[in-house]
Amino acid sequence: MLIFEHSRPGRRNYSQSPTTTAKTEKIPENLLRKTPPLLPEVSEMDTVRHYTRLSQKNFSIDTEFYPLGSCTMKYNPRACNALAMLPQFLARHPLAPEDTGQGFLACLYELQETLKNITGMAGVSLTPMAGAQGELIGVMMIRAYHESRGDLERTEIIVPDAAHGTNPATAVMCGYKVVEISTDKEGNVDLAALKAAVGPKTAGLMLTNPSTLGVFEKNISEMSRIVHQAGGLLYYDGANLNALLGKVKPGDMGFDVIHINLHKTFSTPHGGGGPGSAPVGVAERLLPFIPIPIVTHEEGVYRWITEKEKPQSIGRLSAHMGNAGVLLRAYIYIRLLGVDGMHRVAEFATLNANYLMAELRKAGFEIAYPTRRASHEFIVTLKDIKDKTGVTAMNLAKRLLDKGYHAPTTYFPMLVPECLLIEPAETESKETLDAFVVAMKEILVEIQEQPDMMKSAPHTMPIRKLDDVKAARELDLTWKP
Amino acid sequence: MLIFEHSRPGRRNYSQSPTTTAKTEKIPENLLRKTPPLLPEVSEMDTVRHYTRLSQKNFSIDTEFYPLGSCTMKYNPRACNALAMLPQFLARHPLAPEDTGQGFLACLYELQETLKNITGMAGVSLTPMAGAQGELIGVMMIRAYHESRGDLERTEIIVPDAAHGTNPATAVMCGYKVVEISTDKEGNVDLAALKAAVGPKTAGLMLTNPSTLGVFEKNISEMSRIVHQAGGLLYYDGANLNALLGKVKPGDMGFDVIHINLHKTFSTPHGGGGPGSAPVGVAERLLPFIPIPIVTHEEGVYRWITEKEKPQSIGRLSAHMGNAGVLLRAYIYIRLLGVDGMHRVAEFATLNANYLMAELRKAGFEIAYPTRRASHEFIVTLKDIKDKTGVTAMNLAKRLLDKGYHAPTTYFPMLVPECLLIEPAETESKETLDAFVVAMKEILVEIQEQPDMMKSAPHTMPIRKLDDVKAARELDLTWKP
Amino acid sequence: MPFIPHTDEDIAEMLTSIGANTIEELFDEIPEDLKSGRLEKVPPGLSEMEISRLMMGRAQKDGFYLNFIGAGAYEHHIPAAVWQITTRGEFYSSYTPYQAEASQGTLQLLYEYQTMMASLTGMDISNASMYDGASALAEAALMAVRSHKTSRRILIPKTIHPVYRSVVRAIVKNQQIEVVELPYCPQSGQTLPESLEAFSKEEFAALVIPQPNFFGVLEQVDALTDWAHSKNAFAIGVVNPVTLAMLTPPGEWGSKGADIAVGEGQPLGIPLSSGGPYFGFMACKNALVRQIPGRIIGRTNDLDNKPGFVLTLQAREQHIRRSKATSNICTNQGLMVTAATIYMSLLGPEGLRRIAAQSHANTLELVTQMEKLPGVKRIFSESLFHEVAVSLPIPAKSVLQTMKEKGILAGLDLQEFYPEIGNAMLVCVTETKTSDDLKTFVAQLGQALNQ
Amino acid sequence: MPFIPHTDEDIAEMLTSIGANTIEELFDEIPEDLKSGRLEKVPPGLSEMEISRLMMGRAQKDGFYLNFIGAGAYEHHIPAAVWQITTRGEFYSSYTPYQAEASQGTLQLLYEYQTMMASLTGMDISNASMYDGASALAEAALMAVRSHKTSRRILIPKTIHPVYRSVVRAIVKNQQIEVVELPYCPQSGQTLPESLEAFSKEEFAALVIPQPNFFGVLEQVDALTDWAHSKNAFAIGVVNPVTLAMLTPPGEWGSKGADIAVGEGQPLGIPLSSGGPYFGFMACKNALVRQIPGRIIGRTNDLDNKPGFVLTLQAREQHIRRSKATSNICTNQGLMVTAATIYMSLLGPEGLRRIAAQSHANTLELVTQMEKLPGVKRIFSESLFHEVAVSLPIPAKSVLQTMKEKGILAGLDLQEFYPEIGNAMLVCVTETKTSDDLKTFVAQLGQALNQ
Repeated sequence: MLIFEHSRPGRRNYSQSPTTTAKTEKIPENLLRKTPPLLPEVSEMDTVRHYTRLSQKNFSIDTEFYPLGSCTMKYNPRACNALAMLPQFLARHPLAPEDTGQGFLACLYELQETLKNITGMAGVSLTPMAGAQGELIGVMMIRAYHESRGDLERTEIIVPDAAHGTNPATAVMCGYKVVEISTDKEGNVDLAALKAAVGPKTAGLMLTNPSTLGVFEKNISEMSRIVHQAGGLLYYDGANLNALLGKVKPGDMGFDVIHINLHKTFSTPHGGGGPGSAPVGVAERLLPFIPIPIVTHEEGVYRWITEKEKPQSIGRLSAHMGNAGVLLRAYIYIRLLGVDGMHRVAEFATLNANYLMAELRKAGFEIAYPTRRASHEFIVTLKDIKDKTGVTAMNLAKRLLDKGYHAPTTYFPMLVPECLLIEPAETESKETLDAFVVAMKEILVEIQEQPDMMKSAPHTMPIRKLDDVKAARELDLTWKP
Repeated sequence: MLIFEHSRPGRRNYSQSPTTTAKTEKIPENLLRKTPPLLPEVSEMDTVRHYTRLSQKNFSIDTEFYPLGSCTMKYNPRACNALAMLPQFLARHPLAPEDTGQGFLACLYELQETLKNITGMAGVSLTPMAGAQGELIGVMMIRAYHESRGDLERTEIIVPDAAHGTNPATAVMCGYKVVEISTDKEGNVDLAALKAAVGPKTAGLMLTNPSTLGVFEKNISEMSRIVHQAGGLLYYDGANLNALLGKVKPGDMGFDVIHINLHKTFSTPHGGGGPGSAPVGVAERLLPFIPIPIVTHEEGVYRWITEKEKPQSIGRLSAHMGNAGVLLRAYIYIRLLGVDGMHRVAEFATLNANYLMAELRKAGFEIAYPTRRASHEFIVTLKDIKDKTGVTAMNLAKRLLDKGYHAPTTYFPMLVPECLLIEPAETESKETLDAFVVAMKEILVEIQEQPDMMKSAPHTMPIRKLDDVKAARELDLTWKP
Repeated sequence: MPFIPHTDEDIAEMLTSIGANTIEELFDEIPEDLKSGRLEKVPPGLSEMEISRLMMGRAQKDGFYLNFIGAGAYEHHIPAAVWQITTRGEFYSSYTPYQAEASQGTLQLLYEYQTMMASLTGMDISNASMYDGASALAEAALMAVRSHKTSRRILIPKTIHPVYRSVVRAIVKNQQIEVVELPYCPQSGQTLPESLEAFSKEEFAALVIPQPNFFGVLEQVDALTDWAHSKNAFAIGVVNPVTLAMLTPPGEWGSKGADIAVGEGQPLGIPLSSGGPYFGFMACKNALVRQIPGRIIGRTNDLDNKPGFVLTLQAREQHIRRSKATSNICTNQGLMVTAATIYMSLLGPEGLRRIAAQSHANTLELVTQMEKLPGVKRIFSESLFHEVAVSLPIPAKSVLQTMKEKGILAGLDLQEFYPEIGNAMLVCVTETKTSDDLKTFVAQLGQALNQ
Repeated sequence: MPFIPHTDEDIAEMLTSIGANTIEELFDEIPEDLKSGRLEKVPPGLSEMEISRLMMGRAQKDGFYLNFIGAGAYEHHIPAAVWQITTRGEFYSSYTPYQAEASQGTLQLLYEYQTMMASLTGMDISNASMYDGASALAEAALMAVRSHKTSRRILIPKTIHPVYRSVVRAIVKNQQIEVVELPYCPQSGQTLPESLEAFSKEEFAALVIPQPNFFGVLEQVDALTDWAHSKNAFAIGVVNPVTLAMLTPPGEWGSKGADIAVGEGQPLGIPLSSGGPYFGFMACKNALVRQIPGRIIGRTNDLDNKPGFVLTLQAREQHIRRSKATSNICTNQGLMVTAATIYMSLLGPEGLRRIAAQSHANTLELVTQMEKLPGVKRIFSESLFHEVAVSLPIPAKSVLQTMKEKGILAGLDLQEFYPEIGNAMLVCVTETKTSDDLKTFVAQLGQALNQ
């Protein structure tokens, strides 16, 4: 039932309606709304009941295990939420003077410094509001760099075929042509293809490491050399930083610019699809181009760096300070982890992934890159199963929902057929992983014994399999009375 | 799965463990615990996940309609919770000086004054921590009153047979003998029985009005005269005050002492069974005996009244100030309602009850007191249905759970066979009542067509019907490893 | 009409169905002379925005202090998860779990709570909570008398929280139960087993034993428990649950263990909140299970033999037994117990032990530093836990007043409850205080003494 | 090891299963020379208690002010229910709803949100949100250019939020899109339709129209929209959603209505929070549905023909279309939209109208009172909504500084963005201010001017 279906004309929440005083300016008639908007007219209780019930129809980290590759679904500490929502933080206006926000600015400054240290970059800007915006800003800086040198012929960005879809989309948004290069059998970027692709048109290479195939790009130093020698810059997509946290700094791998998905590695909430936050880090030569606002610190006083101090900056990408409250949550998380905790994140994310990979292999699943270590994630392919039984990766994913597990990422990266990209994250216990393996084994049996049941999964969710084609063909995007 | 079953030896939450410094006094060996207590050793995430999932197995006002007679399950405004949990209120120590709690004490003082006005009593004490403690305190004051006059022969408390079980239990806890009197066919106390029961041994009469039968005790003034003439006092059980709020003051009906269930009439949360809170109000002659602490107000300063100022007080019934945070919630609720809202509570609670009674009667249900107005609640009896089909009130109650409604109160009051005591409360909308009637009609059909299914209800809950007898016979009250 | 969803149309349709013309008509059974008319002193309604502003103003007025008062209510860090989960609507707004199938969340949680509390106290079973520590002790006294058959007398030491003693007195009084007080040793701060000699000829239903006692001092619980049992009296332990992570639980006191353990549950994740809501706990030996008041949850099976949870032993309770119930108690403190259970799960045995150990260490550190000030002395010689009574060269009242103005609530003036001790205050330090806090305390105390 | 649940036994068993001796061995594919060793600048870990103390201290340092700054972010009362529900774990910690069957809660809520926003803006459809208002405007510009085919030029008035103009410029720049600025009338504070005459020979993909504009002034939206359409350009409305409860929605501007509406969603229940997270909204006519960026939820049926909700039109998105996507946008601001949807449900059309009306009335009241002070004048003649630019006899900077010391943030200094206006500040009053607040403001302003 939609909230609108609880609505009755004339019903309202009195305690949420201020009394209005008479004073109004004569606003011209044509500027005044004729009919009220279609907002629900429901009681406060009905609102609370409706959305509480809706919430219960979601899977979430707080209720289920989410082995969702490339998404790093780890525990979101409740303290991060509570402390980022302290009333003074919530009440502060973004344009309030700096001296009314020294506590807030101190957190941001320390976050900048910590991220610099973790990534090995020379500067960090916290402004990007999501991974995709971090990428956009990163590539904008690459472009600004080349332009500042009068190097105007560089029109191409190289992207491996296994990359996240945002990488090529971003390059295009920055006016670049995308050159895709292939991956070898071991899951590494094909060095020969890279060598063939680089040249005077190369603005840069965008790369995730560990790659979306769940393996560490062994030739990264060589790749860095190739791209830099061609005059290009290296962009690090920080989507998989969790696998390397405290182990390898992107700066040390030769990257010139990086974005960091705080909602992955630093455990800010996914919130059903946002808000994200993706600070960018840059090497020395990109420092002049970094976007503002940035916090600086002089004699015990924190303040924003202004446009005037950064005349070559690519500018502002949000109306204020990006997703400030998300930054606070990441800051708190980092302070809770501390240096020791930070080093352990990658270790235990990697331990969990390799253990789960080993156990699933023993259970009879086919691992896509069996000769490689899993980083914090790995790929299972159901190609054989599909060929033999017709059961697809998607069918398996849906069946897992029935068993109380969120599905792994399916059909990504696209170059592995019928794939499941599985990332357990470090906050899950061995028992949870073991229980997941049991469920996967049950499914192997079900595939053999009840393939039809498998193909029509899920069976115990609030809703059965939905018709995506109808959704796209007969668009129903808003409710009509 | 129990939380203990997620536990592993040696696991702990580092962020919840303070570092310990070396300093310890030499505590004698025999005073030190030898084996650690059986608390779960689980991660923070597992705790969050376990209790979040558990919560989803509950019905609640925030998720379901609760037509639970005598319990007044109305909406618990979220603002009451948020504002009672402001950090300064939570942090304040109960023994902190009064001048560090003027804001808190102001709320309590105003709550006392408002409750006096609403109930028509001369004094109010906020200390009782639940309805049953309010009753205990009320009867203790009755006893203290008689004793103060040297009137020591009064050893009996009169209680109608329809009363809440707490009434007789309380009287006994105060050392009284209980005299039960009967109810007439119309649901009123049998006046003849009352007259026969009163006498020089009568300490008092405990009464709920409207009674637990859901009807207004028409002869209340006459009853008051009878009891008072016999030298007894009148005790008002405020469980059903919601039906009269802003309409009739218990003080005007002649009651000498009253308790008010804040978790009913003033919408403080039920919390799965507490904390309650039940201020007591007293008429002039009981003022000297009222329990402390009480807040008083002099020249803009609030302070506690001390033992010395109330030498005849029955004393203290809790270590501090009763359920202070519950009192704050009630205070906020009262301020949100305001005088107009207050008057409307009883009106709409009564409208909802009479409407639902009318609709269920039309649907074919038998009303226990068909000639009477419903107060805020009414009784349906399934005696006929049970005689014909074997389906009981309990079966119907369980079947309602399947349909997404909490069951009404069943088998209370005990004098109506196979009864359902139904109280919709004022915060439910007509559509919700209508949908409930539809469900009740469906059940009438199911009783005829599928009596066996009815008898084994519920069918869609997390668990099927539980074996109460086994629970009581083979006691399993704690988990053993 | 706040919180009332009825539209004018709804009202008209509903009245038609009922067959009434006005809502007022529905009150026609109430005699006119009883109707009260308009409430003259209830203020007009506020919007949520207005009441928010009002309450935030009052909260800010009350402010924050660095608190060193304990005396029965203890400031501990409460993990953020505790109340974020506890205030979920499904816990916050659910009713007493009478309908077991629709209440498995609350019921299972309470079963887990009972398990934790029974283990923490070393007892066989626990109920699902009482109102607070003081009333739990009163109920324990009643329970002992009910079970004892021959004596209606209870021995209570003066080292118990003075208000607990008042509450017990108030509650048991009307049942002709006599409360006898035991003196304490002014040197050790303990109830000396020797002091019991005076009562060796008399019969008692129970001896109450606090651990730690009101002064923060550890009692000789083994000797006291054994004395009670030698006299055929029940031993009732009154304990702080956080300290039980380190201290011997009542169930292991003496040769047979105490029979009943009660106490204030507040230290387990409940905010100080000017005194409530808190919760009392009560645990006991198996032999007493049918005498324990309050709700009890049991595990059983459903029709499919799947385990599930129900309220059990309801035959003891008022709604079944009426005047023959073990108590008139009807509610427990469900929501508080929800918080406490989550708190204990988050802490675990080692976390709770560290809370206790660090509170203990901080208290020792503070008293060591305080004693360097002239005229400040620890009063009692016996081991203390996380509270300490210190004597002062001037009245505590003025010291406390001066320190309050510096933002420090330094402790409780012992004058009111124990005038015989002289100038003294009771100071509590929990794990929430840093070494800087302790330094600030000592510095301010030094200044306050010099004024 | 905060948040890592592994026991030593677990680790040993897991390594055995993997066939490795140490965890470090799992990193053996990483060249040794890349390994970074210990992070030298990350501070040691804090317990939750310690970080709580630290953050509460910082929050208290920042304090509370009586705020009259608007300029794109507006202080409104947020009902307590909004964030208590929004921060429920099932909303807070859930992922993007790609698995529709396990995400019906979020998906249905977003469908409801789309319905509310489409109606509020008078448009046919809405996406499921953008990052913020500024970036939403930039995306609208890109969308207009994509749809227009022949022009890559966008007309933006100077009465738009100055930072929005910067953000648009930064984002569209690399796609060879030209941004042309329109002047405003210094008397009325509006973008005059007459000023468009200068551009009558040129081609534009879109004209951007703010309502109310940055000065709080109402623009002549009908004439501007019709001009755009007469030039075959798209009309993009930039609106404040709260004001739409009273003002004509973009979909009804001029004879055909604007084509795209965007804006900052923050006023709908999102706290100010020093600037974020907020959310942008974007709604448009049906004709543009396949050009809109971001997530869109559609209603469809399941195998049993029961209605359900899914992410739809994913063929526009980067994870399917990669370099051919309508945008690189991947996340929306899901949690913020959750809050906004609950906010709009709690307020309803009448509640939201009253918020708007009372904000408007309060602003008029304040400006009336302010104008009684010598040298204080409302700058622009045209109707305003809930913000007002006032000229001051002395630099705004010093006035703001003085009032800040009294706990009042009186407004925004217009000097930086509009130096041509002289000594002036932009003041916003919402429904949160009482008449006492307004009196305090005027009294303090009077004093500040006399210093």
